[in-house]
Amino acid sequence: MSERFDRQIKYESDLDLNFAHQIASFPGGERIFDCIQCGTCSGTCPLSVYMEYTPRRIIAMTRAGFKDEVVRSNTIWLCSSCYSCTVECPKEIKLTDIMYAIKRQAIRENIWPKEFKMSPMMTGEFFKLVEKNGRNSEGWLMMNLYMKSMAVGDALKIAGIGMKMFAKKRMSLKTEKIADPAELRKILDAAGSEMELIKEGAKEVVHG
Amino acid sequence: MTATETPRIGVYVCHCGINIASRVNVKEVVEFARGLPHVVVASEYKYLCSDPGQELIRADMKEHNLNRIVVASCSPLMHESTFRRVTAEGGQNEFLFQMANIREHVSWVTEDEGEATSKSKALVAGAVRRVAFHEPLTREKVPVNPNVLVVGGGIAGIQAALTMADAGKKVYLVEREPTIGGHMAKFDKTFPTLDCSACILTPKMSMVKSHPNIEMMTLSEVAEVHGYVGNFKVKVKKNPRYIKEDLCVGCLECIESCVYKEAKFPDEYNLGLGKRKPVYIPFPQATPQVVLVDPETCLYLKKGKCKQTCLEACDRKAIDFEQKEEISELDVGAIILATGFKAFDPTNRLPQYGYGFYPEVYTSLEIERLLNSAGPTSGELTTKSGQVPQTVGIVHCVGSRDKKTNVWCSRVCCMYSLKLAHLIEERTGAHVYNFYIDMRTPGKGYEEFYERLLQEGMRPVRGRVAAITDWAMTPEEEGKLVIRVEDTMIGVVRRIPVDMAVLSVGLEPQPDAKEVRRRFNISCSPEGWFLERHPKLAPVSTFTDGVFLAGACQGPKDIPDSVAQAGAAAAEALALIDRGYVEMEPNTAWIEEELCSGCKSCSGQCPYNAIGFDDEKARAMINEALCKGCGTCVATCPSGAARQKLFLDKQIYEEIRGVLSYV
Amino acid sequence: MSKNEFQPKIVAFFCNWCTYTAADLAGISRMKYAPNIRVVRLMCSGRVDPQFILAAFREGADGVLIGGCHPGDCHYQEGNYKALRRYKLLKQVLKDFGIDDKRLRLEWISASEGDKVKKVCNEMVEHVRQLGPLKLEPLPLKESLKAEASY
Amino acid sequence: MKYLYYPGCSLKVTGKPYEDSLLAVFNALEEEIEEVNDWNCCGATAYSAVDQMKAFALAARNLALAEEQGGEKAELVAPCAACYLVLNKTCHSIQDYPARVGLQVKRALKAGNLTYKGTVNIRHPLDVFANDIGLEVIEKRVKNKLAGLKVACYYGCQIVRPYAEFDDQHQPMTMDNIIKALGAEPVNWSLKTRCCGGSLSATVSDDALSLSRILIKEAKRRGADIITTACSLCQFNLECFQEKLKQKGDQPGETEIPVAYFTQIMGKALGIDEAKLGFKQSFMPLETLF
Ligand SMILES: Cc1cc2nc3c(=O)[nH]c(=O)nc-3n(C[C@H](O)[C@H](O)[C@H](O)COP(=O)(O)OP(=O)(O)OC[C@H]3O[C@@H](n4cnc5c(N)ncnc54)[C@H](O)[C@@H]3O)c2cc1C
Ligand SMILES: Cc1cc2nc3c(=O)[nH]c(=O)nc-3n(C[C@H](O)[C@H](O)[C@H](O)COP(=O)(O)OP(=O)(O)OC[C@H]3O[C@@H](n4cnc5c(N)ncnc54)[C@H](O)[C@@H]3O)c2cc1C
Ligand code: SF4
Ligand code: SF4
Ligand code: SF4
Ligand code: SF4
Ligand code: SF4
Ligand code: SF4
Ligand code: SF4
Ligand code: SF4
Repeated sequence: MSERFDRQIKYESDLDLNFAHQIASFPGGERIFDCIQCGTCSGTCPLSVYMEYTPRRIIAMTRAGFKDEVVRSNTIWLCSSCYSCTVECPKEIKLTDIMYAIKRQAIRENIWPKEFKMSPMMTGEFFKLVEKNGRNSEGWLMMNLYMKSMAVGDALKIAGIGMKMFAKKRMSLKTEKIADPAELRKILDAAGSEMELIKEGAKEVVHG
Repeated sequence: MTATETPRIGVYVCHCGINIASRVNVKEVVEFARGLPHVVVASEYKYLCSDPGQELIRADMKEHNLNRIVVASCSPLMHESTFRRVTAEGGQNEFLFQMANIREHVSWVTEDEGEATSKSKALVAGAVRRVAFHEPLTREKVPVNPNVLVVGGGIAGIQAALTMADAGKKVYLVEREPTIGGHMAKFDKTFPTLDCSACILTPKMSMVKSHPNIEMMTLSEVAEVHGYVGNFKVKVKKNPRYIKEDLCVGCLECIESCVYKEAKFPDEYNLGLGKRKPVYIPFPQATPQVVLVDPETCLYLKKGKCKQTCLEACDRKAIDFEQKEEISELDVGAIILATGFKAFDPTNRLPQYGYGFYPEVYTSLEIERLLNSAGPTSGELTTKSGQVPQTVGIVHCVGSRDKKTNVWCSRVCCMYSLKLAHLIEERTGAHVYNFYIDMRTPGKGYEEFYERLLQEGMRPVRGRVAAITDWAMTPEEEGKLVIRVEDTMIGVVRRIPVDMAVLSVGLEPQPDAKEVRRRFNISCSPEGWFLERHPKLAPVSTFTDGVFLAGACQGPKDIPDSVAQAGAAAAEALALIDRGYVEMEPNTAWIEEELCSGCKSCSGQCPYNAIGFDDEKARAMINEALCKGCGTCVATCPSGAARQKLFLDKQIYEEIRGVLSYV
Repeated sequence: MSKNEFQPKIVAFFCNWCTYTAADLAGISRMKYAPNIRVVRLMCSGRVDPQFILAAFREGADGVLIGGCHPGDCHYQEGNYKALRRYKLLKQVLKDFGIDDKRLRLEWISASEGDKVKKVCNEMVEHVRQLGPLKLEPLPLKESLKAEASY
Repeated sequence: MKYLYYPGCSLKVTGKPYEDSLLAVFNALEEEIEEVNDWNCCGATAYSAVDQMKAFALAARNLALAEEQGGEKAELVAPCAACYLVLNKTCHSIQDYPARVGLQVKRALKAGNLTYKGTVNIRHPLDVFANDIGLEVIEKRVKNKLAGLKVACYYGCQIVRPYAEFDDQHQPMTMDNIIKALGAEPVNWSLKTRCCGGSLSATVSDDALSLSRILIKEAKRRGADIITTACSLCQFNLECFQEKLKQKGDQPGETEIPVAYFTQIMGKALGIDEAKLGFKQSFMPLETLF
């Protein structure tokens, strides 16, 4: 049997029933339990056409504890943070923030669909660059990214645009920097880890 | 008994099943009560308002010779009258009674048992101390005027008016539009039976018109309300129709011969979908079947210059351009409000649906008019470009179940959307989609109607429409409206091109609901739905005695429910009238002559001009027939001469001491 | 809330038509709020004699709350305006007596605002808790009332 | 009033013409504007995906700097949509989640010897032009009326939602009204705020491309001569990938249209020298349009 068919049914023991509460405890996640599964978010989402699970399903699955499926899905990486879902949701659920929260979970767990390796990579590069210099240098970011992730041919095709950008003086390899990046790092360190905050958050009364 | 007799107080603490007992330690409260001054008996019971509970009190009164009763249970607004009656049945004056509210104000709002018990004790102490100072009072009986006022001539108002008129009461029906009928008159068919709306309604409308006991006042609004239960004085303002209603026979000759050869003004009754002339009739079965002239568009009324061909055409000489606004005064004993609802207007409020932007997006109400054989297209449904639509999308929950518009479910739109789907399919052969979040069909025959639609091939898509747009992705979509929605049953987003989109708009309170409720001195929810006294105990009463509610003004409701509620409101009004009198709460004020210094501080305070001044004696005096018992003058009097029954200063001081005497 | 925190006693004068009904609604809706409020029902906020408030303070209240219908909504047309006027005067008087005028609060709460009852009561209790127990010099009292109050 | 200016990383490079034209227009309208000293990257969308707290702290440093420089009630102009959104979101979150965000941000800033009282007002240049300076003033200053030019105003997703209050989220009109004031004709279309895929163009470029295609085709279908944007990422995305769309098989002309910043168009109408407006830096010639 099991060679030909995978088990589709879910037992409660397969699921992480605490996952939704964890998501709900992040700023922005608090209304996740209000969802009426109307699908407005999916309908309005410009990227839902490509998504493995529509935003509505992400909410339903998160609520039901399908954590593995959710953090592994391509949905969170396709989300472009356009906030359409957030403004259209009739229950005022901040879906974009929930997508972020799940994305962070995926990055923490180091999982993502392989065709999306670019996204966490770009995010990581960006993060490093800003941590180092306080500013992003778009030229460098692009270069790093394409060198690391793309087949040479692809890189060249994109580079076509890149070269043109350089020619038009709209791309440069000059490093942008703030005066004292170390000071900024102090701020970032002091901001602390968000996992600690989840505990505090449970106490906070959310307005509106 | 007299006030000087030593108080012998009985205290009764109610469990209310577990409503009180689960949070308040009732035994402890009873124990505590036993120790309070003048308390002779204190006991507890599971349900004090039940028959055995009442009997317990009555029996104790006899056995222990009690002359004061305190019940600690629910809100006095719930059962004060019950226990006053019990006190009277036990042989004492009904006002030698006081209630402590340990349910609504304690057990239901307090987390901690200890705190709830303490608070209960404090409230009981307050009541016990207060009741010791109660005095026997008598109620005044005031005769009730047997006439009734019904405001709003929709199906609810019509039903209430007919019921009361059939019972022989004189009914004034005030409707602000030129015709009665309300929303129902606009529909072609009604769910779930698909009866013809006109076939049910128009006979009722003409019955109203011809009923000897009903005085129908259209184009009229209530301007002022004075008085109180049994004796309201109401001012009604009637706007000029420019037609003598009693002369006009509805031959429509005047319309025919108006100087405007073509109907060119948007017709309000048809939501602008049709055109009318300055002189017109809203629809052929309008009641009264009388034309009206619109002062905004009639040349004569607006500019003072017109050949007035209408005048010549009328051989009944019914047209009267001299008509002015008229005020009439009515005396009535009871009032029924049936002012209905307003359909949600999606203009600018849900721009993603493109209403007012794309011509082929309609509201459901507009479609009702287009499907109506008496409507602007005689029941023919075509797009604005004159085509018969081949696909139609009906969008549910427009302006409902949405925190950004209205949070409530409007309750009727799922069903009327199914009705419209059926009618559209029947008239045009179009494929009809219904886009819904949940299909709400709870009612007799409603689920069966849904099943029928499914069998007829209606295309259901479970998903709230995200947007209606006009940009095409495929050749099939060119020139059409595209509905973008997640088919949540499948979990994919679909784009569905349609020729016509119908927005199933929800129900909202009337925009002037807040002014109206103020005029009638009743309450409403923050949104504007009129507030019933209690959803189960008194669903058609309000907090103002003698004012009742019927129909959708109280909350979204379909026609069967509106009619049922109208019947209930009529029954309540009839019960009031047929009793013939109301017993007034004896909480009026009076002046203790010897104490009055004649300072007149009180006289300006009374909103009802109940306070006069006896110049000879240089003393104030209160006309108790006019006093409504607010107590404002009492609070003002520096000499303690003004006093209020049931709310004597000493009673209140004792209550204050009592509630503060414990923790 | 911890047990050994100061538990203020607050007397609330609620009008029958709006605020008392709203408090009932809070109950029907099972909203939980601080237990320190003791409601005295009057027909109208206009009935609140300033002497009641002084008496409440004298008898041990740490705070007094008055609840009436919103302006324009008074069941008796304008009793709430009268209440407002007296309230403003009284605030001044309280200051003269050395009582922090935050111990007295007036709120308009309509029959449908159960949630506002909860909010106002909680806030009031919190404010008064911060002020601490009221310590009073003996208050002046109307002669005529002394007799009645000496029961 | 003196405005503070937060350029963000992209206005210094990819969006250079946006910066140049924006400052030139402020200048022409005689409004003072001054760059925030030592500003840092706002964090864009990527930062929130790694650590929400650090994202807020990063953005808040700019708010603190602005408050320091501009005093209380500083008006901070953020032209890039992502910056505008992130800064706005940070302000809102500090207020809406006083414990989890407000307190944490305070603590973090303290480590960098900064404080933030919460008084900075984040403004988009569209809002400033239309609502502070006013359409009448702009109209009066127009030197070259742009009669006959049909413009598709594209706002992108992040300017009008979810925090901005100056315009409607579905059918915004601010840019349209400015364009009208310049004498040009804004076309009526319904995709003004539909996502162009900007933040995805580097990572999942194929999908992002199809989003831009939808926008460009629809703008052309409505008869637009030019698309105008108010965000450097949108501009880049809509303009620079047109070539790639052709490689993917789009017919010549099918998805070709000039894409300019609204400030470039304003600058042109106000009579500013094209050299100061970065016209030369466009992929598709702008000069011929006017
Ligand atoms: C599109 C649509 C389709 C529907 N289809 C159905 C259906 O098929 N079956 C069904 O059961 N229900 C249907 N309903 C619901 C139905 O309309 C209501 O149940 C019904 O109309 C309620 O009746 P009413 O008398 O309470 O209110 P209304 O019909 O709104 O009547 C109120 C009347 O009061 C008048 N009025 C208002 N304010 C004042 C004032 N201040 N002074 C004087 N007069 C005033 C108004 O002019 C109006 O005539 C539908 C609703 C909609 C929107
Ligand atoms: C499990 C459950 C939970 C519910 N919860 C709620 C709720 O929370 N809120 C709510 O609003 N509604 C609730 N309801 C619905 C509620 O029960 C009904 O609305 C309500 O009981 C209807 O009242 P009734 O008087 O019409 O009928 P019933 O309560 O059925 O009363 C009919 C009475 O008539 C008597 N009788 C029957 N035939 C005869 C005869 N031939 N001769 C003499 N006497 C006869 C019966 O013995 C009975 O006493 C619930 C229903 C169920 C089943
Ligand atoms: S729009 Fe909101 S309520 Fe509807 S499915 Fe999405 S998250 Fe749930
Ligand atoms: S924010 Fe993400 S999930 Fe939401 S609509 Fe935009 S792309 Fe889709
Ligand atoms: S008297 Fe009131 S509290 Fe007691 S059982 Fe009846 S309803 Fe419940
Ligand atoms: S006003 Fe005269 S002409 Fe006109 S409908 Fe009435 S009776 Fe006929
Ligand atoms: S007065 Fe003239 S415009 Fe007015 S209804 Fe008569 S004919 Fe028509
Ligand atoms: S009745 Fe149906 S369509 Fe109307 S609001 Fe409720 S669920 Fe939506
Ligand atoms: S109690 Fe109120 S109504 Fe009665 S006389 Fe005094 S002020 Fe007038
Ligand atoms: S206020 Fe009191 S003392 Fe003065 S006139 Fe009125 S009743 Fe008499």
